[in-house]
Amino acid sequence: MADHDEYGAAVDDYLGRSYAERRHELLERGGWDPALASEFADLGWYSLAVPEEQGGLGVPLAALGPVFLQYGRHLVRGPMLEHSALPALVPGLAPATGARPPALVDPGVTDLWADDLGTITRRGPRLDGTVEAVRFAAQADRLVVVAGAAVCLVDPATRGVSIEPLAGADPGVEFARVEFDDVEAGTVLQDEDMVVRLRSWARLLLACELSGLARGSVERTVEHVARREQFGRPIGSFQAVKHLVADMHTRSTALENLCLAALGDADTAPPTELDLLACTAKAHASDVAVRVCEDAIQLHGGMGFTTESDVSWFYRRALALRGWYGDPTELQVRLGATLLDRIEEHA
Amino acid sequence: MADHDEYGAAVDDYLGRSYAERRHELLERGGWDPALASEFADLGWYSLAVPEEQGGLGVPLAALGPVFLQYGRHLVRGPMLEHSALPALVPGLAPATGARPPALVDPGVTDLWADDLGTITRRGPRLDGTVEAVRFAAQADRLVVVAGAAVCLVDPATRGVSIEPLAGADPGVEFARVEFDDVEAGTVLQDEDMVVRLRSWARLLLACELSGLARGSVERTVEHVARREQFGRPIGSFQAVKHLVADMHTRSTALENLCLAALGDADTAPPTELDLLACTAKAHASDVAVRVCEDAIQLHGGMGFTTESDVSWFYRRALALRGWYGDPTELQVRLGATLLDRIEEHA
Amino acid sequence: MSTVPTEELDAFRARAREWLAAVGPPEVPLDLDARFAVLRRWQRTLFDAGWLGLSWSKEAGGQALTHAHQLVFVEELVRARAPQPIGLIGLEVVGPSIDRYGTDEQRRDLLPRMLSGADIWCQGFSEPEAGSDLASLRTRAVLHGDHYVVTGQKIWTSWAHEAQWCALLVRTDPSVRKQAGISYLLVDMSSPGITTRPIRQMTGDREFCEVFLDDVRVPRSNLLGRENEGWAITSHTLGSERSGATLRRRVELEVALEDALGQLRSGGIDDDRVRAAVGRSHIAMRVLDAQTRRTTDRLAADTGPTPVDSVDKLVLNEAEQTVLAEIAGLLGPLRAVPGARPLGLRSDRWAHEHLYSRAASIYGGSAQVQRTIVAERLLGLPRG
Amino acid sequence: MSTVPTEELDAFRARAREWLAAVGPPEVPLDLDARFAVLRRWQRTLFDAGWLGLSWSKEAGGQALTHAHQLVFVEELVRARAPQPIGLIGLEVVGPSIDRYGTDEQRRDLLPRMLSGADIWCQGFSEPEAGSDLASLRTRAVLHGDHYVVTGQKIWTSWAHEAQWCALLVRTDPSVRKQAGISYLLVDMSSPGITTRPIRQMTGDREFCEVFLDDVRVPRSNLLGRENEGWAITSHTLGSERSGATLRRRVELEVALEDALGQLRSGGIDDDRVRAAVGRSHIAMRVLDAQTRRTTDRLAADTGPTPVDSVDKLVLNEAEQTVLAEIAGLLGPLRAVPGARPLGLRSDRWAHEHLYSRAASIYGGSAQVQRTIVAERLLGLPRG
Repeated sequence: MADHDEYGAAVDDYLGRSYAERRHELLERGGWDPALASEFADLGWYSLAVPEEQGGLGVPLAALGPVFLQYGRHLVRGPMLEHSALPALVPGLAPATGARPPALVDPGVTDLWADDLGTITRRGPRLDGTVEAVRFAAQADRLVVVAGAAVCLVDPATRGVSIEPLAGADPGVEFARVEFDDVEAGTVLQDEDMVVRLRSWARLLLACELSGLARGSVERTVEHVARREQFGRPIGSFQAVKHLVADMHTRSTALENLCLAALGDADTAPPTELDLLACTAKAHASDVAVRVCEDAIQLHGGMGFTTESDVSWFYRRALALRGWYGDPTELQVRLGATLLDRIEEHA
Repeated sequence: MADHDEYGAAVDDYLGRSYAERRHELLERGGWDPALASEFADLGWYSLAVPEEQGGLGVPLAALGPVFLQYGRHLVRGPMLEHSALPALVPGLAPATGARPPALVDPGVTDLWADDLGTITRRGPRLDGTVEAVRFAAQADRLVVVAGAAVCLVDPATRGVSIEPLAGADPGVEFARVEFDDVEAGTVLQDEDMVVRLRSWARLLLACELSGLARGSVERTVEHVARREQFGRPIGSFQAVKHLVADMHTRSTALENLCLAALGDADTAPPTELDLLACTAKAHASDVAVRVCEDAIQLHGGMGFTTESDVSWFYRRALALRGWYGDPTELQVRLGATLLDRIEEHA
Repeated sequence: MSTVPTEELDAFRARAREWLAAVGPPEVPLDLDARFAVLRRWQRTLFDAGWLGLSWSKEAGGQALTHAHQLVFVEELVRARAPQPIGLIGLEVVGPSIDRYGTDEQRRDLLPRMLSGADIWCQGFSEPEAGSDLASLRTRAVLHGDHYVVTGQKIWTSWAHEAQWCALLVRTDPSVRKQAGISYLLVDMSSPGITTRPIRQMTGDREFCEVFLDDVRVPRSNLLGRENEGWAITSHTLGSERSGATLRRRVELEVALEDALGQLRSGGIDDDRVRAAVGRSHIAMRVLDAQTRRTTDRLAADTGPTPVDSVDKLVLNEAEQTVLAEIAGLLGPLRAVPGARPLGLRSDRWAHEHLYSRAASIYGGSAQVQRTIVAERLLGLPRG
Repeated sequence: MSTVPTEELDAFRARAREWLAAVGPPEVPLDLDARFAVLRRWQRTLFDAGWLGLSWSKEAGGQALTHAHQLVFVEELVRARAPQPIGLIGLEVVGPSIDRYGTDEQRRDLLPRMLSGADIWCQGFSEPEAGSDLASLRTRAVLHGDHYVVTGQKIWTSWAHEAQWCALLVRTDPSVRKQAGISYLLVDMSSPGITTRPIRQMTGDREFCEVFLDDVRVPRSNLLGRENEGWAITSHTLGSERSGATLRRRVELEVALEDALGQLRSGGIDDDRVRAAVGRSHIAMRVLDAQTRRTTDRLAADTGPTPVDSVDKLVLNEAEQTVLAEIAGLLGPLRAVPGARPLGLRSDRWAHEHLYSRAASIYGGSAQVQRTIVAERLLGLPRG
């Protein structure tokens, strides 16, 4: 991965210089901001992994990992996953020409809550069904729809498509309900592996984003406990505080290493392995990020509980992303099922 | 419960005076010792809850709770549960006349591991089947057999009964495998409520014993960290150690209160409520005792890991008892199922 | 508490339940100002019907019943899914201290208006630099003639922007050991020099404020107890706050879990994971219930603050955070969609309650502070 | 490590695997003395076939290959379910320090015999009163002519009762700061004045000993490095021990999890709880695997001891304790019955491995010590 760190570093540098002071104001306004999306597009962030023949930089998808780590660490909002990953993964889906992202209409975000999320059925080129929560569907200019083993491209203006914006609790994301009533799909790609790839890369990049949220929380906490004084000394000099911070750092570092290792293996992994790598990273990232953020709030005291602190925003984002593409428990069950069903491969 | 504390206090007093120095030597020799069983019988400990007409003291079963707490706290080994609770619960089962206990042959010790533990089937007065692990069956002079909704009394010398002693990993208990091949049951009590009561009181008293194991571990740890010096001062003056010990104490105290509250409610509870109380106490006791013992070993350092320390014995007993009559996870599922199936009772 | 016959309490409970069912609790609006107004009217309704100040003396405007009656009514209020009266800080925290340490005049002038909701009280204890270490507070009060002149800053003061009165801790003698120089003032919030700023919490709520005091004049007669002896009253106040809050919170959690169970039943889910989560929540609730039986005993015996309160607080934290994390864990990906009903659960409600539960280990003495108290004062471990 | 071509390592791995399959690893007896004898013969077998001291110099009796070869062989040994050679303390802990800090004579006399298993080494570092605070050790060595005379007590010394040599830390200057007065002696265990006492662990194992030293005479030529400069060698020794042990432990855990999966598959269980436990174990293993890739990089770069080692140690603890607690958690009530096969799992094996895992957060620097190192040296938090 070392050779891809340059992209993460460049993104870190830019965000440190020109996003930090707008961060709270932007987050207060919700997940969508066309000006911000255009700004990132102009910086070329969305086209990193887009194939060169489509005008992108053509770097491997794994290179997006360190970038998403920075998105988490800087609390970047907006359709980063949609803008960066979908055009890189779906042949025929051109990169965005304006600020508007593609959206991923996928009932496969979850197993346990499948009934709550809805289904899409396909007969030939016609689509029916509902997905109760789709990220950025109301802002999207193209819909990437997963229907069984097929991926379909749908113009949101097509007859029979209805998109209803919803109130959302992820400060970085806008949600909408998407309903298809006998909708004609523009392009139908019959490719089961692509479905696995879409979901796996969503998991991997969300894991990186969660890892960045954890890292950001640790950094704020280290600063805070070194500065904040109670009982006449910095609270970071109290051993119980030190040990909590040390555990936060250790967990966050181990998570980063897990994500980077998974990305390193993912580019060349066959679908089953890719799915295992991605489920593993996402499950662990969800657990660790939420836990680290909770410790960060605890060590910030009352101020950590207010929207004036970054750690409250890290936490709310981590909670919102935790269940997206698999909450930890359902992924654990899924991993266990895959591993137990396997024929033993080692002598 | 306050009025029953006298029995716990008396047992505590005796054990503190005349068991503490034999403890390790006795535990090294396994779970069964006829001399010790006779000693406790002579003290009247087994007959506390036995009805007066059978020569017992006739105190409520709940009074055994504080006593079992002391058994755990002092690492008492032997068939305390069998000797104390079975004659009090099963009509027609006279208290032991010698050291030999009755044994409870019950395939209902577990749900998830039911296939591993075996089954007993009954046709009329005839019993068939196997239970792979029965506490103190090889030492028992009577078998209390749970077969479906019936409780049967079987003389272990009856034709068709085979009892095979097993190596065991609970330092306080002996195990045996019990097999019935067309065995004639001496007495058959058709009483579903009695099956619930047997299992519930086993759970409640094991919960108290586990609570005592936790309490003992906390006490040893407080003594140890106040005395043991590293870096020029008692390790109990380090804040991280203090906080760990405070959590151990808090968890252990809350567990004791849970057990005492459950006992207080149990004597008069109808079967479904009794089952809920008992499953709740046992599930929590198993979790807390194991966790507190682990922290105790951690704070004892290398010495805690040797058989020369009490905390290693507390831990091994807690681990062995954890899964007996329901490990925490299976009890959690069972509790949830009962509660979700209930018709809402509150307006 | 054991002195009140069970039958009397049962009859009292039945009356309360009947009254609450008949009056119909108000809907609580989301908007903060509207909420304040509704809850203040609700306090008046409760007061007029004689349900407030149950354990307070008649002179204070109360009913001269017992703590046991008070607890029963709190339980019934929560069970009826009725909101608390808006003046809770006065009713549960400040009032008992004024009743105990106040002059006859203070009791007579302040307590009846506190009960009726005519006066809403807030509590100015914490400061930006004095949180866990409350005794290091720096807000200064200097006596000029018959007035104290107060300057400083407070934080985490609920409803300060709406309150008429504030129970304010100030430093009157900076020359002595920090607990020794603290006094307890009763401050009219309309006094010149007071400004407030609400702080938004991550739950979206804004009832906490910062309070800035700039040469605020407080009559000497508004000193509660004696000068420089405010710390003992503070301990009493915090003790009342903790036991009262623990007992109320227990019932609130019990009701929350019942509501969640009802919603899950309506969702008709058949999954061991859901069952296990419900099982763990139930266990946590029973642990809290068993622990608060002890708290109730201590309240009845009026033992006053003890380090055992810290054990209670830690048990409450853990129960609260366990129950609400387990329920919120069942929202899955739809936690991010407030209008959704995953597995039958109301996403907005449980996400909010779960966030709120994270504050349990911070406010009223952080978990870290409680652990140190347990280790040093209860277990006798050497001070570091 | 990046300097060794992948093809070369792959070929080496294939050779190792082939040899191990052909030679057939020995069964390890439960009896301690019998076990020692078998494992010592096994060391000789490995040595004769050229598999030991892979990264050591030819003069030291080694093969002059790289750390990478060494790691590959360790992996294959574990994967073949073969035991480690008995002299692991010498091979992984003491040997590298003698190779680096020893005189030519020490290297030539001691290392080849250490490799072949002719000499078994033990490590006398910890003392009853010097555990986490190792530098407070009190075993005294006083120079009389050309001998040190050593008196004191050591603990947690593996195989001391069977060893020929001991790497012993002693205090040679009690007048200076505690790290500064420590020396590193190489002690013949047959010297008069040494007695040992095995300590039984809760796992039932007895390989740890107490060692009592009573006026033991050690030739001055057996000083490793310079007098009073033993602490730097200690750090090097502990560093080698940690990275080596971490990497081997990773493979052992990977193999353990594979074995557990195989047993569960044979048990044919169909339950989400079992699946979730397997999923959590797998995640913990992958976390450890990712972390040890970093450790391997540092070993290859020979960065020496760093506070990052403490992060590795904490990650290893957690992974080890998670994996083995999850597997042992599937034994249920039959954990107490060693002969049982609940859900297909061997009860005795997993109960033993689970108990052993509890020591992971104690030995080699307790989790508490590691956290303090991370907080102070890595994150720069102020010393208390």
